[in-house]
Amino acid sequence: MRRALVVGAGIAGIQAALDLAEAGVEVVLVERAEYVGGNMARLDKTFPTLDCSSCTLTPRTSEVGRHPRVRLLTRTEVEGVEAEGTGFRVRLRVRPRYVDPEACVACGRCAEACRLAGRVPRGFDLGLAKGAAIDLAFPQAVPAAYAVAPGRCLQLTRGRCGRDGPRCVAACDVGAIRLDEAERLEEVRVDAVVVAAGYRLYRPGGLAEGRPELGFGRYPQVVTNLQMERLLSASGPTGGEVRVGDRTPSRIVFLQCVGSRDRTAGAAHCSRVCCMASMKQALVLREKLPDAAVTVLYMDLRCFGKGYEEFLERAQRAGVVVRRGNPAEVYRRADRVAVRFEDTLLGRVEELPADLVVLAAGLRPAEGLTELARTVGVGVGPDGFLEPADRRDPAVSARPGVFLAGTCLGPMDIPDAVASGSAAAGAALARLAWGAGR
Amino acid sequence: MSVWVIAEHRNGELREVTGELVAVARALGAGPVTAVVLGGPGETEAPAAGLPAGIDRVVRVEHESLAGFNGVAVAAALERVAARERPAVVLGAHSAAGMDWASALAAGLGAPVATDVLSLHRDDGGFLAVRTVYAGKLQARVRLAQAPTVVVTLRPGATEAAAGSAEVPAETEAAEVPAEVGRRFVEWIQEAAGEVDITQADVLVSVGRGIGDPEDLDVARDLAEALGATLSCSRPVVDLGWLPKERQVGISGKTVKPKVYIALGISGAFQHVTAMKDAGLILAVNKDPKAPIFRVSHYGIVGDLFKVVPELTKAVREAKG
Amino acid sequence: MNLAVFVKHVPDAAEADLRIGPDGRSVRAEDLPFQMNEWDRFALEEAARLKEATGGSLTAFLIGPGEHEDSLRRCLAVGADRAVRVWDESFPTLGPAAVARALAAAVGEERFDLYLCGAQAADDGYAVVGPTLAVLLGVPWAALVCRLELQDGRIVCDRELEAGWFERVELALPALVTVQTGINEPRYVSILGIRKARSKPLEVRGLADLGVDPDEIGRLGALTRLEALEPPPPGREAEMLEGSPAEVARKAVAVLREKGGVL
Amino acid sequence: MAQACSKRRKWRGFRPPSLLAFQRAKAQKRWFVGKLRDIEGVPLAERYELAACLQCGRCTGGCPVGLRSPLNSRRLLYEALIREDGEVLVEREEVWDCTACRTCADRCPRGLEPVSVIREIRTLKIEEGRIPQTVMDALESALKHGNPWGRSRRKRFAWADGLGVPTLEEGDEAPNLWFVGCTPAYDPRCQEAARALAGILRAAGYPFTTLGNEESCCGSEMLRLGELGLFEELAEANRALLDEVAPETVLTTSPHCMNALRTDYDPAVSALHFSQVLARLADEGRIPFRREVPLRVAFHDPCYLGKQNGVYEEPRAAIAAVPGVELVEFDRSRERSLCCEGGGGRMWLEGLGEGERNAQQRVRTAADMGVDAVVTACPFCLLTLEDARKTAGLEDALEIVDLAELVWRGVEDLPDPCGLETRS
Repeated sequence: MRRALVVGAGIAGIQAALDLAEAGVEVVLVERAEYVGGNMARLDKTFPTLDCSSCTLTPRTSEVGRHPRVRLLTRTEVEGVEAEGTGFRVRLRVRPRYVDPEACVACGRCAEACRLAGRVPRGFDLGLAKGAAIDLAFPQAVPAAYAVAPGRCLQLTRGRCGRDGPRCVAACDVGAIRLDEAERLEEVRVDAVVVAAGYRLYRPGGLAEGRPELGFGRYPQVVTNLQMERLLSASGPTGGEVRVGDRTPSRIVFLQCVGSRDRTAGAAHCSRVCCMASMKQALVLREKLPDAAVTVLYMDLRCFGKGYEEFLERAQRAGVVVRRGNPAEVYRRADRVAVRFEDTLLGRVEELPADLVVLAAGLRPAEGLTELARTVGVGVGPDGFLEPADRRDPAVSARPGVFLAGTCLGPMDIPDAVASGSAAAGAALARLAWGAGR
Repeated sequence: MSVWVIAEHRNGELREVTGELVAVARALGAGPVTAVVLGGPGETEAPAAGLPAGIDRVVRVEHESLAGFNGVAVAAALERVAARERPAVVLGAHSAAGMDWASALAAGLGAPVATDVLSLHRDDGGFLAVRTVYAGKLQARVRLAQAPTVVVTLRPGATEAAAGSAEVPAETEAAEVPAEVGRRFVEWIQEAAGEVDITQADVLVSVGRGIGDPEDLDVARDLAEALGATLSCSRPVVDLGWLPKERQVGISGKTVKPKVYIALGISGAFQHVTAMKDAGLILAVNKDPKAPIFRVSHYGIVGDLFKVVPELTKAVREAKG
Repeated sequence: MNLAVFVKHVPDAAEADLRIGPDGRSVRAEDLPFQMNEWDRFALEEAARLKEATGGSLTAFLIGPGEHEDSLRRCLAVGADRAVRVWDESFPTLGPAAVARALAAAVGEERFDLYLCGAQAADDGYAVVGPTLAVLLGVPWAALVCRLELQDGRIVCDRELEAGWFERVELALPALVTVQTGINEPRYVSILGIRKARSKPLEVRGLADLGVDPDEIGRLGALTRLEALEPPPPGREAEMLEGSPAEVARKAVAVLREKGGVL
Repeated sequence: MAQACSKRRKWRGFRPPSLLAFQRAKAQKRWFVGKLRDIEGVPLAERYELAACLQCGRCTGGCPVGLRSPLNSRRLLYEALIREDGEVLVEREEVWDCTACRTCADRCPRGLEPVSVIREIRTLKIEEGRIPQTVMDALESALKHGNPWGRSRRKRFAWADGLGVPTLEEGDEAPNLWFVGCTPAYDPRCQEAARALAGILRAAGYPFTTLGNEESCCGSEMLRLGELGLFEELAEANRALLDEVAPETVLTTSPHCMNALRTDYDPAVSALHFSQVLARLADEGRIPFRREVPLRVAFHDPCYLGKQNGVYEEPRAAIAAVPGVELVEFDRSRERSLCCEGGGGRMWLEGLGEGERNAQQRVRTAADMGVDAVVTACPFCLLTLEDARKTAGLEDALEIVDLAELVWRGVEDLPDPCGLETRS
C-alpha cells in the first residue's frame, strides 16, 4: 500500500488527507496543535452563505479522526524529509500531550481540579477567556481528549504541583493523565508529502510588526477579526453574546487592511479574505445588535468570489456603513475609543467614536513556515508563503513528490482552501498511481 | 546774498512747514529772506497771502507746467531763476514735495545739497547741516562745500515756525519753464475715511514692526481693550497689510495728540515720531534700549513686549477692578 | 519694456548697537549684518513685476565693493537679466551727488524706458540719488511713488504725500521713479535662486571703464562732506521702568493713573 | 595640555563666523543635502515613488492638523502623481500648515514620505518667492543674523550673562560641546530652561563648552520650510565650527537641532539630546539632588525626540531621578504622542486651521488627568504648551516645565539659576 504524509490538519490538510484515504492511500496526518481543524475551528459562520462554520468542518474533523487509513499525530512536527527511492523517509518529533487520547473520555474533571483553573489564557479563544493548564480546545475537538499546556502546568514547569501533587491526576477516573510522558522521535516512510501548514494572523499590537497606534493590547475595546469570531461564536467565551467588559457595544468600527498591503508592517500582499470576513461579521452584528452602528473602514473592497458582491450589497442594505479610508490611529476618548481616519471620498478627517474596534488583521505565513519549507525542500516566495514550481499549478512544488495545499500558499478563503486540499491530493494520487512523474 | 524759502502749498493752502523754513532762514543771518511761491496759473496767490512774518520779499512764479506743485517743473523753474539771482541758500522742506524737487534743483545747479536737516549753521567754512542717519540712531554733521548756492531741506517739525503775516507785496517772476516737462499733475487724492478716527482718541495703543506676526496684534488689542484705547500703528504694519492705513500714525498717515500714547515695538523713525511726539504722556515698550522712540517718550520699558504687555493688560484690568 | 533698477547694500541697524569708528565719521561695519536697502527691495519687486508683465529686460545697478554683490545677486535672482557693479578705490567717501553721477555713467549710452530706485536709503537717508540721477539722465521723475500703472507709453503714478494725501501724476517715458515702501509685497529670494543667478552676467566697472574723470567724482563727492558722527542728543530722557514684567506693569499702571489720568 | 594651548590660540582673535565658516566650507567645496541637489529636475512623483501610493488616507488620518486644516497630504500626493503641471500644487497655501512631525511617513503603509513632498511644494513656493511674510522674516533673519528670531548675532550668548558658561572664544577646552540653539538663546521663556541646564551641567561636574555667539541656527526649520539653500549655508557654517572643535559629544537643547545634526547634516553629527545626557548623569549619581520636588507630572514627547529619533526612555529616566516627582503617562504618549504643532516652521506660521489647537487639547487633557505640570524637553513644545495653557485659562491649574527646569528644581530651589556663582 502507498502512504502519504500530510503536514497540517486545517481544512486544507484534512481535505487532502480524506481524499487520499478515500482513494486507498494510507495517510499520516501530522498537526502541530493538539486538535485538528486549524483556524477554521475558531470561526462562527462562513461567507457568503452565513453557514455555520462547524457544520462544514465537524463532519470532516470527526471523519479524519476515525478514518481507518488516517493516522493522526497531534503536537507533531516534521524534523526531516530525506529522499529514499521514489519516496521519502520522514522524521517526526512527537511532543507529549500528557494525556492518553485513547483513554481520555473528555469528562473535564481534570480541568476543574487544576490549581490554575480559570487563570490560564485560552489559546483557542485568543486570550478572550481563561481556563486551566489542562484543557480541551473546544467541545467538538478531535481528538476528543484533553491536553496539558507544558509551559503552564505547575508540575511540568516547577516539578511539583502543590503539596499533594497534581490534582488533575487525582481527579481523572480513567487514569488518562501521563505527566511523565516524554517526547519521542518517529520515522515514517511515505511516497508523497502534502504540505498544508496554514497561516497565522498578523499581530497588530507589538512594535515588532508595527501599528502600535491602533491600540491593540492597550484598549479592551480593540480586538482582531479572529477574536471577533470567538465573540460571535455560540461556543465562544461569551456564548455568542457580543460585549466589551460589561457593555454591549453600540458603535462598532471595522478597520480593514491591518497588516495587509502594508510594506512597513512586513506584508505587501492583500489578505483576500478580510473584506468578506468583516462584511460577514458586520452583517451578523447588525442582526444581533440592531441598535448598534456598524461601520467598515476600507481601503478597497475586494469582493471577487461567487456571490461576494451580492453579499456586500446585502450587508449595506442591512445598515452596515461602508466608508473609504484606512484609519491612522485609535485613542482613548472618555470611556470609549476614537478612530481617527480620513474619509478619502469626502477628503475629510474625522474621529469616529467606538466602543468596539475590530482590526481586520491580515494573513501571514505560519510560524516556522520557512524552516518547514527548508525541511521539506520547497521554495518560499518573497511574501514568505510557499512557492509552487509554477504558479499556474499551485498544488505542485518544485520538489517531486511534495505537494502544497491551503493558506501556506498564500491567503485564500475556505472554498479555495478545500479545493486546494483536493487538488494537492489529486496531484499526489497521480504520482502514487504511476509511481513517478511529478 | 539772500536766503530763499520755497513756500510749500497743496491744494491751494500754504503748508505749515513754510513757517519753520522762514524761522530757520531768518536765524541763519545769511541775508534777506525771499519766499518763492511756485504753482500753476492762479495757484500762488492764496499761498502767498498766507506767508508768515520775517520775509523780506515774495516772488510768485506761475506756469502751466507748475500746476499741482509739479516737482520736475519746480526744479526746472527754480534752477533758471536761481542761476540768475544766485541765492546763498535755497531752503525747502524735507517733505514729499521737497524730496521731489530739492535734489534735482541741486543737480541742475551743481550745488551741494543736504536733506532732512535738523539744524543748519553758518560759520567760516560755510554751511554745516546736522541730520540723523541710521533711522535716528546716530547724528551726522555734514559740511556743505563753499558754493554760490546750497540747497537744504529741513525736517518738518524740527523748528518752531515763524508766526505772523508777511505783508510784503509779491513780485511776479516770469517762469522760464519748458511747456512740456514730461510730467503732468493729474489730481490730489485723499485717503478714504475709515471706520475709526485715531486723531480723536484720548488713548492710543500703537504697534510697530516689533510685533512679528499679525496674530500678535491680539496682545495689543487686549491692552487697548483693557484701557478703553484705540489701536494704531506705525508704517511697516500698514505696509505689511496687517492694519488699514487709517490706523497709521506718521507723516504720511495721521498726526495725533492723545492724552496717552503707548508705543509697542515701535523703533521711533522720525516720520512716526513727528506725528505723535506731542502726546500728553508717551510710554514706550521696546526690546532695544537704544531705540530712538525712548528719546521722545516720558516713560520707557526695555523688554519683550509679549512678556510685558500681557502683564500690563492684567495690571490695568486689576486697577480698573 | 526695458527697465533699470538701482539698489544699495546697507547695514541693518535695526537691532544693532552702532559703534562709531576711530575716524569719528564711520560706523564699524564689521559688527553689522548687511542687506539690500529696504526701499530698494520694493523698487526691485516693482521692476520685476513690470518686466514679467511687459516682457523686455531688467538691468540692476549698484555702487559698492565686492561684498555688496549680494544685493545684485538678489536682483538677478528676482529676474534681472544682468547686473552692473561700479566700484573704485576712491568711492568710500562718495556723497549722494557723486553716487548719482557714477550711476548715470554706468547707464552710459544705454537707454531704458523706466528707471526705478528706492525713495531713500536706510543708512544715510538722503533721498537724493533718485531725482539727481533723473536730472543727469535727462528724464522726468516722480519721487515717493506708492502706486504705478502703465498706460500706453506713459506711466501713471501715485505719490505718497503727508497726512493721508496722494498726488496722481503722469510721466512720459522714459522716466525715473523713486519707490516708497508698501507699493507691493516683495517676494522672497531663496538661496538656491541666488545661486542659480550666478550664471547671469554681473559686470564690474571702474571709473576708467565708465570714462568718468575721477576729479569730477571727487568734486561731486566734496559737495557734502560728512564731518562727524555722534550719538544723538539725549532728547526727552525717558524714565525707564525696570524690574520683572509684573513689576514694570505695576509701575506703568501707576504712571498711567497719576500722569496720564486714564485709570 | 600642549594641544589645549594650541587650540586656545586658534580660538582667540576670532574672525566673523560667517566669513570664517563660509570660506572654509567653500574652499572644501562641500555641500550638504547633496542628494536633494542631484535629483533636481526629477518629477516629484518619481522622486518620491508616488506611484506606490494606495490613497489609503493613513497619512491624512494621522496628520496632527488633519481635523482642523485643509492640508490633505493624500490629495497632494495624488495630484503630484496625476498632474503634469506642478502649478496646481504650488497654489496650495495649506502646505504651510504641516508641522513636519513625520507622523504621515510613519503611518504610510508603503513607506512613502508625504512630509517630504509637502516640503518640496514649500520649496517650489520659496523658489517662486510666494511665502508668508512671517516666514520670509524668519528666513531672512536666519541668513542675516544666524537665527530666525530677528535678533542680533552679537546678542546670541546674552542668555548666559553672569552664568559663567564657557565659550570657545574664551579659549575653553572641553570634550563636550553644548549646541544651545536659537530659541533657547533668544526666547525669554526658553532661556530659563537653558539657564537651568547650565546649572545642572555645572553642578554635575559635566565639562562642556559652547560656541557662544559663533553658533548659527542649525537650519532644521529652514530645511523644513523648504529653504534648502539656506539650510546648506547654515549647516556649512556650523559644520566648519564643529570640524574645528571636533568635540567628543555634541549635546543639544532642542530635539530639532539634534535631529538636524543627526539626520540632515552630511556627514552626520552624532548629537545627543540633553535628556540623554541628564539620564546618564542621573544614572551615574552625578546630579547632586538636594530637594524634593513634590509634583505629579506627565511627560509630553516631542515629535523630533520621540517619533523621529526614538528617544523615549531617557527623559522619563531623568524625570524619575528627581526626588519626589511622580510621573504619569498621557494616553497618547511615546510613538502615539500628539504633536504640539510647533515644528516644520510653524513657530512662524499661524496655520489656516480653526478650532482648538493640539497644544490646547494637550493641556486640557493634562488638567483632566490631575497633574501639576506637563514636562517637555523641546523649546517649541515649551512655547506652544505655555501659550495653550494661557489660552485655555489653565494658568493656575497647570505648570509647563522644561525637563531641565524640573531637574534643576531638585538641585537648587531657585526657579532661575541666575544665582550661580560667576566664574572669575
